[in-house]
Amino acid sequence: MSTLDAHFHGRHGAFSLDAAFSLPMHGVSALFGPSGCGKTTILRSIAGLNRMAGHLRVGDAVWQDAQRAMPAHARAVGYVFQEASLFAHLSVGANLDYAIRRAKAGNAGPTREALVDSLGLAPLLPRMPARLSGGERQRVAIARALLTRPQVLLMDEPLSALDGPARDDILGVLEALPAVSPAPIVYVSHAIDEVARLADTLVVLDAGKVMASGPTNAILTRTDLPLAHGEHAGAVFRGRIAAHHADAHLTEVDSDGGRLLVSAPAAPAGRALRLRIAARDVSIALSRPTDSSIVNHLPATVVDISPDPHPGHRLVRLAVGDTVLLARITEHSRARLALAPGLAVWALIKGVAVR
Amino acid sequence: MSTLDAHFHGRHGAFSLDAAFSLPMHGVSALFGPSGCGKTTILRSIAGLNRMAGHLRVGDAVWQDAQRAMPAHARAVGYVFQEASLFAHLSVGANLDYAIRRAKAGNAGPTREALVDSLGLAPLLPRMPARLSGGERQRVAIARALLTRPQVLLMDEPLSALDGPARDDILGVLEALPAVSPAPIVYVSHAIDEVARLADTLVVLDAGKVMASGPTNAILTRTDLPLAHGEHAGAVFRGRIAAHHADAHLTEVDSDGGRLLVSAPAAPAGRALRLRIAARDVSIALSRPTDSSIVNHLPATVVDISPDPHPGHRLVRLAVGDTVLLARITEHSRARLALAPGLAVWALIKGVAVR
Amino acid sequence: AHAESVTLAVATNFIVPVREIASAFEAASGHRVRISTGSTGKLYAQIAHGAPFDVFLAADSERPARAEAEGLAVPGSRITYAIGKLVLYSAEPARIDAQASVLRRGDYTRLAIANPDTAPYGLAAVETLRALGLYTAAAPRLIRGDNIAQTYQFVATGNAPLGFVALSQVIDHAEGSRWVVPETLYAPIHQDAVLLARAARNPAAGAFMQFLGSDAARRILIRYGYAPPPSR
Amino acid sequence: MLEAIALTLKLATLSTLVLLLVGTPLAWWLARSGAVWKEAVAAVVALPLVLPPTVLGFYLLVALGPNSPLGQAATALFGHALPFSFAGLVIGSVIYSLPFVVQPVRNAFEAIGERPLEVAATLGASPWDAFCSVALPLARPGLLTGAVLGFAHTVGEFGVVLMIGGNIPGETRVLSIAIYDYVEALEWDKAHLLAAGMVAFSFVVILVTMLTEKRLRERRA
Amino acid sequence: MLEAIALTLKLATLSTLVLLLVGTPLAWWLARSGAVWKEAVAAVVALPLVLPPTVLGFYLLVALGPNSPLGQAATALFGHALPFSFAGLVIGSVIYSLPFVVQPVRNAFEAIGERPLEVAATLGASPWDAFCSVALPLARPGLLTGAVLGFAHTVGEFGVVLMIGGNIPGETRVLSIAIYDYVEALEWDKAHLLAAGMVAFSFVVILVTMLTEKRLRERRA
Ligand SMILES: Nc1ncnc2c1ncn2[C@@H]1O[C@H](COP(=O)(O)OP(=O)(O)OP(=O)(O)O)[C@@H](O)[C@H]1O
Ligand SMILES: Nc1ncnc2c1ncn2[C@@H]1O[C@H](COP(=O)(O)OP(=O)(O)OP(=O)(O)O)[C@@H](O)[C@H]1O
Ligand SMILES: [Mg+2]
Ligand SMILES: [Mg+2]
Repeated sequence: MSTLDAHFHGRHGAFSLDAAFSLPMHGVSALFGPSGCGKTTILRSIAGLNRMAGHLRVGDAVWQDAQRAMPAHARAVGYVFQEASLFAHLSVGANLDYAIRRAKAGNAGPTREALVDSLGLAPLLPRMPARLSGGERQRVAIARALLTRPQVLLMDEPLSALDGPARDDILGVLEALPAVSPAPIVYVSHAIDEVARLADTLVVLDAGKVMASGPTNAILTRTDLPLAHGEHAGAVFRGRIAAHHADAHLTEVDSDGGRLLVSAPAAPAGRALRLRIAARDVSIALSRPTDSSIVNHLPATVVDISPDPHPGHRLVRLAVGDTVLLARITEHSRARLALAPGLAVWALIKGVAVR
Repeated sequence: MSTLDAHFHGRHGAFSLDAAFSLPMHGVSALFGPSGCGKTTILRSIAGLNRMAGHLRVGDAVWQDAQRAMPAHARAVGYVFQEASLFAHLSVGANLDYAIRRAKAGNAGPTREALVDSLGLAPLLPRMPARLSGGERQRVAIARALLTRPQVLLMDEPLSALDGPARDDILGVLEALPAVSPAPIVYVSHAIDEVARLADTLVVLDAGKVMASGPTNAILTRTDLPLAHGEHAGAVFRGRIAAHHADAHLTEVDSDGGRLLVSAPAAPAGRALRLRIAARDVSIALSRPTDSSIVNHLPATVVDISPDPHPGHRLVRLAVGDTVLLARITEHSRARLALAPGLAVWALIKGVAVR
Repeated sequence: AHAESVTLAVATNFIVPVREIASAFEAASGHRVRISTGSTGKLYAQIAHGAPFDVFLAADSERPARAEAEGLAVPGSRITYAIGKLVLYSAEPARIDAQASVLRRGDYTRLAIANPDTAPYGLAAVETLRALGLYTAAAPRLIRGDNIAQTYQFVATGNAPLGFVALSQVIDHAEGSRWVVPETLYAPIHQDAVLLARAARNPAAGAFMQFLGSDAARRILIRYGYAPPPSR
Repeated sequence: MLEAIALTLKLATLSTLVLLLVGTPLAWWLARSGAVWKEAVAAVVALPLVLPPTVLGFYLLVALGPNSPLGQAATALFGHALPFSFAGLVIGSVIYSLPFVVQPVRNAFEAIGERPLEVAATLGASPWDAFCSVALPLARPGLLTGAVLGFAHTVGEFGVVLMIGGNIPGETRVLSIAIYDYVEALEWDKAHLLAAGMVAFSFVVILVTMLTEKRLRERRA
Repeated sequence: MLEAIALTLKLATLSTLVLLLVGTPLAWWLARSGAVWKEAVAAVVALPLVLPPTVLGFYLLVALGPNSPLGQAATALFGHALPFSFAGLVIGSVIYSLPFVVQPVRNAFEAIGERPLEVAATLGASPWDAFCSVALPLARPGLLTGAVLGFAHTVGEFGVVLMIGGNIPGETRVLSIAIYDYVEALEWDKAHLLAAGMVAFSFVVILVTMLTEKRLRERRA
């Protein structure tokens, strides 16, 4: 079976966990939830670093059940911790070799050379970890985790200790990971923008319980969940390159929602892309504008309109082809345009993020 | 004299610093620049924590000149460090009392009660620092720094160790600080959104040198500086409440650029506000749209058009009344609309952030 | 006789003469001698717990007797191998006259003796003071060395102006002043030796016990300030 | 015997105090100075360890005796030389136990790092104020380890004390010497009794100290 | 005299090795166990400190002597009881110096924290592998401090060795006893020479160790 099935339950002081979920054995699955909801506890339980009761099956192998639990070092996981976790007494190269010597034979995975190359580690190899920047450290930690040839790669907020450029750097590395390694990734985060960029599957947690789980866009656009109400709320869906216009640096992308013009690096037609459209970047017009700098105009239908935590705002779900977009507008505008479910409108999209 | 004048020069290993600047003795002044440009070094020099050569005058008092340098403990600074700096052996209350007992007599400043109240510290007072969240820790550190009754409050990236909600929480606290304490704030950051929200004056640093300094918006919209080219580029300017419409939760604001409709909490007319308009939230239209959900449309004139790091994008400076806005649009749109300096257009503003 | 080896357990204060006696014995008999030293009490404790010693040369007569009584030694093998002489000594040249009047005058800050509970010279010093009727006066000023060697160190370093030490320790000292305590003032300091049980059949050990009473050994003893034992 | 017990407690307590008073600034200097020769000083502090205590006592006897410059200075000051006095015992014990105090306290000071002291300075604390109000409380586990090792070592200390103290009942005859004397005099029963009492007492003192420290540390975490 | 020097080096080296072999697992257990009574064990380890060395030696003599159960077991095993043999010396030195090794090593292990060991486990290292490949190298400063203190203490150690070893030339007569004997035999010149040599040698050993450690630490930072 190609799923990871887990059910953990138990207590940690005042905190009680009871979470069951099933994740595909490929791509990125994110555990999302507010601070203290139990994300780290679950990840540590998967890795065998704490003794939560429950059971855990990874593909065909049972790692934990009522009778027995594999010890941590016998589980074929790679674990990227939130903060620095390189061995201070070993150089970068020796940190990598440490993992290689203990790699699970038989599993597939990238070679040392390939990783050094793709993560740009060559100049770092002789250095000691104390002399690396935060971003460099996380890149090494990711390479090291992959070199154990894990069956599952666990990442606990690998970006939260990083800022600005280092964060962008690692996000790019993470986006490319599925191409580098066959191991599925279980990614823990409480930042919705990271989740939107990376995850194919989403498990939403709160206070130790699973609130919802499923494909990313289905979860992101459910207005009964908190994810649709944050600053970074938006929709995520797949597209395919139709054509690239090198002169304008623009790419035409076909998606379930129609054709979009996006800024993306040159790539051959047919290549799959992930598109993200933030609720704040979507405006609504009753007629198609002709002389505006806004490039993308899609015909859409209003699905429903929900309140937003900000009292003057509304969250509008728009059906665009087979896909649902979110738009955040003011109640003032909603009233002026007399928006209501079923109305045919134009979605004006100021920005599309592409992976 | 009501300025802080500094000139520091010297070496730190391979790094060489030679920075002179003058800051007003009120409001928030930000030192902005990339990692390693010397921001922390300058802040530590102001506090007397390292021995950089140079001179430093704070208001009427000379803190350092060629002859002598006041020791750190004699300088009336409050210092909020980047990461945890609470005394681990003292409770929150005792941390505050530590500062009070050593406060510089004679300087004005908020009382313990006032700070406990405004920063919501009451439930934390008996706790030990190890039991606080990151955000709680920084709030206590800020209160403690203010209780020394400093003449200058120095803050070294007080948000960089925080994430999501904790970061928003502290940003709110920082925005309110000038109302709480008369001490000018020297704020170090490499995050342009923080700087835009907080700073009245900006000093841009690079590789140990001052690249530019002046009022925030003047610096933010200079396309010859790197600040206009980041994801968070935008304009910052002052406005004054004209009217508040409680039913629509909207506020009418008069600014140098004209009248804007913004979401802001109820406040009396005449109250001053800081408005931030991100370059990515500004679209350009040749005619005024009538049926769009975009609320704010301002008549504007194209000042100039510069390239953007992203090859398909352009950065357009728009004169709106007496103020300059930035708009980031695609070259595709620029060409389609035939934008050129001097053209009269409409600036469509999707979002206005308010402090 | 072919060469055997004998291990001596010797009270520390006797270490210098015993080395000379041992070489004389080795030269005369062809046997080999190994010397271990320690305080008499320590050596007794070690012997009681299986120490590999053949002959026990104690600084007193009590502990060899006890070793004999407790079956640690060959019965009847105990002999007195030397008699110690007590001397009042000062590192300062004219401090002590022939009458030891400094004692009677009480003209000193401290008087060093060996610990009377553990060292025979200490006991002899106390006996002497009592015999002179000076003990009560001296008691508050007494300082006690762990053994007679430490007592001598107190005096030699000037930390104690006076001290009761062994004649053997100062016999070749030209400087300083001394009063050899008349043997009538204290019970004789018999230093006894026994043949230990494990050495009952060690010919070298027996030979060494014999040699202790020889003229050669007696000459050495006298040279080092001991009285030789009464001839058997 | 009660005399010896009282004296031992007095000596161990006083020596521990002096050890902390002398060892703490020394450890502070070793932890924070940039001087190149400080490791040499650190090595010198450790040296009393390598000499047999009786031999160390002998050299102290020579160094502090009335004929030495130090001894003459002491005589001028106190009216008598230091050996065979309680003060001399304290000095001997302190020199002998110093490494056990300096080492853990230095480690503890080094573990504090720069930051808390910089914070204290920005809060207006002078270096001395910061040392007392920040460095000392933060280094408490190390100070406690040092105090326990120093105390225990002084209680068990014997060679130096015997040599420099002269075994004067009520003044310099401490418990360890008393036990030693009983062993020497073959009064083993008494030695057993005293040794057992001493071990039990020390066990309780050490255990209580360690548990208290643990409790305090947990409060802080 | 050369015999005594060689014996001392052999004893100190071997004892330091045994101290590390015994003290390191013990320190590891003390640092990481959750057992409530571990502080009691820690206090027991510290206890040899409070007994005068000679007295400690006396009890070791009793405990290991041919009449004790332990001694009889040893006799059955090795053909002779342990006292008065080199092996006995090593045992005595180890027990006496154990606290000086266990304390700093325990502190060093505690300073490592959970994280590096968890990281090692996720990289596939078994607990034993992680102990060797992560915990030991990270605790190196503590191990070195422990080794230096243990070495120095064994070199200077004397009371225990004298009691349990019996001062047998070439077998149990180490340098410290030789110096002691010279002092006792009033051959002070020889004592001065030996003591000076020993102090100088130890100074060099300690200094070199400390400087090496410092260099290594700086490389890591
Ligand atoms: N060892 C522990 N003992 C007691 N409580 C614990 C322990 N570890 C975690 N907890 C509690 O368990 C809850 C879940 O913690 P966990 O670290 O899994 O949260 P999280 O979702 O990872 O949060 P964050 O986003 O802040 O990392 C929290 O309330 C925390 O206080
Ligand atoms: N103690 C030091 N020794 C040597 N170089 C130093 C030292 N402290 C800082 N530097 C160097 O000085 C430069 C400026 O450091 P500084 O900490 O002031 O930068 P910054 O602008 O605060 O950077 P960041 O945003 O990363 O905090 C850096 O290149 C750094 O490597
Ligand atoms: Mg977590
Ligand atoms: Mg900095």
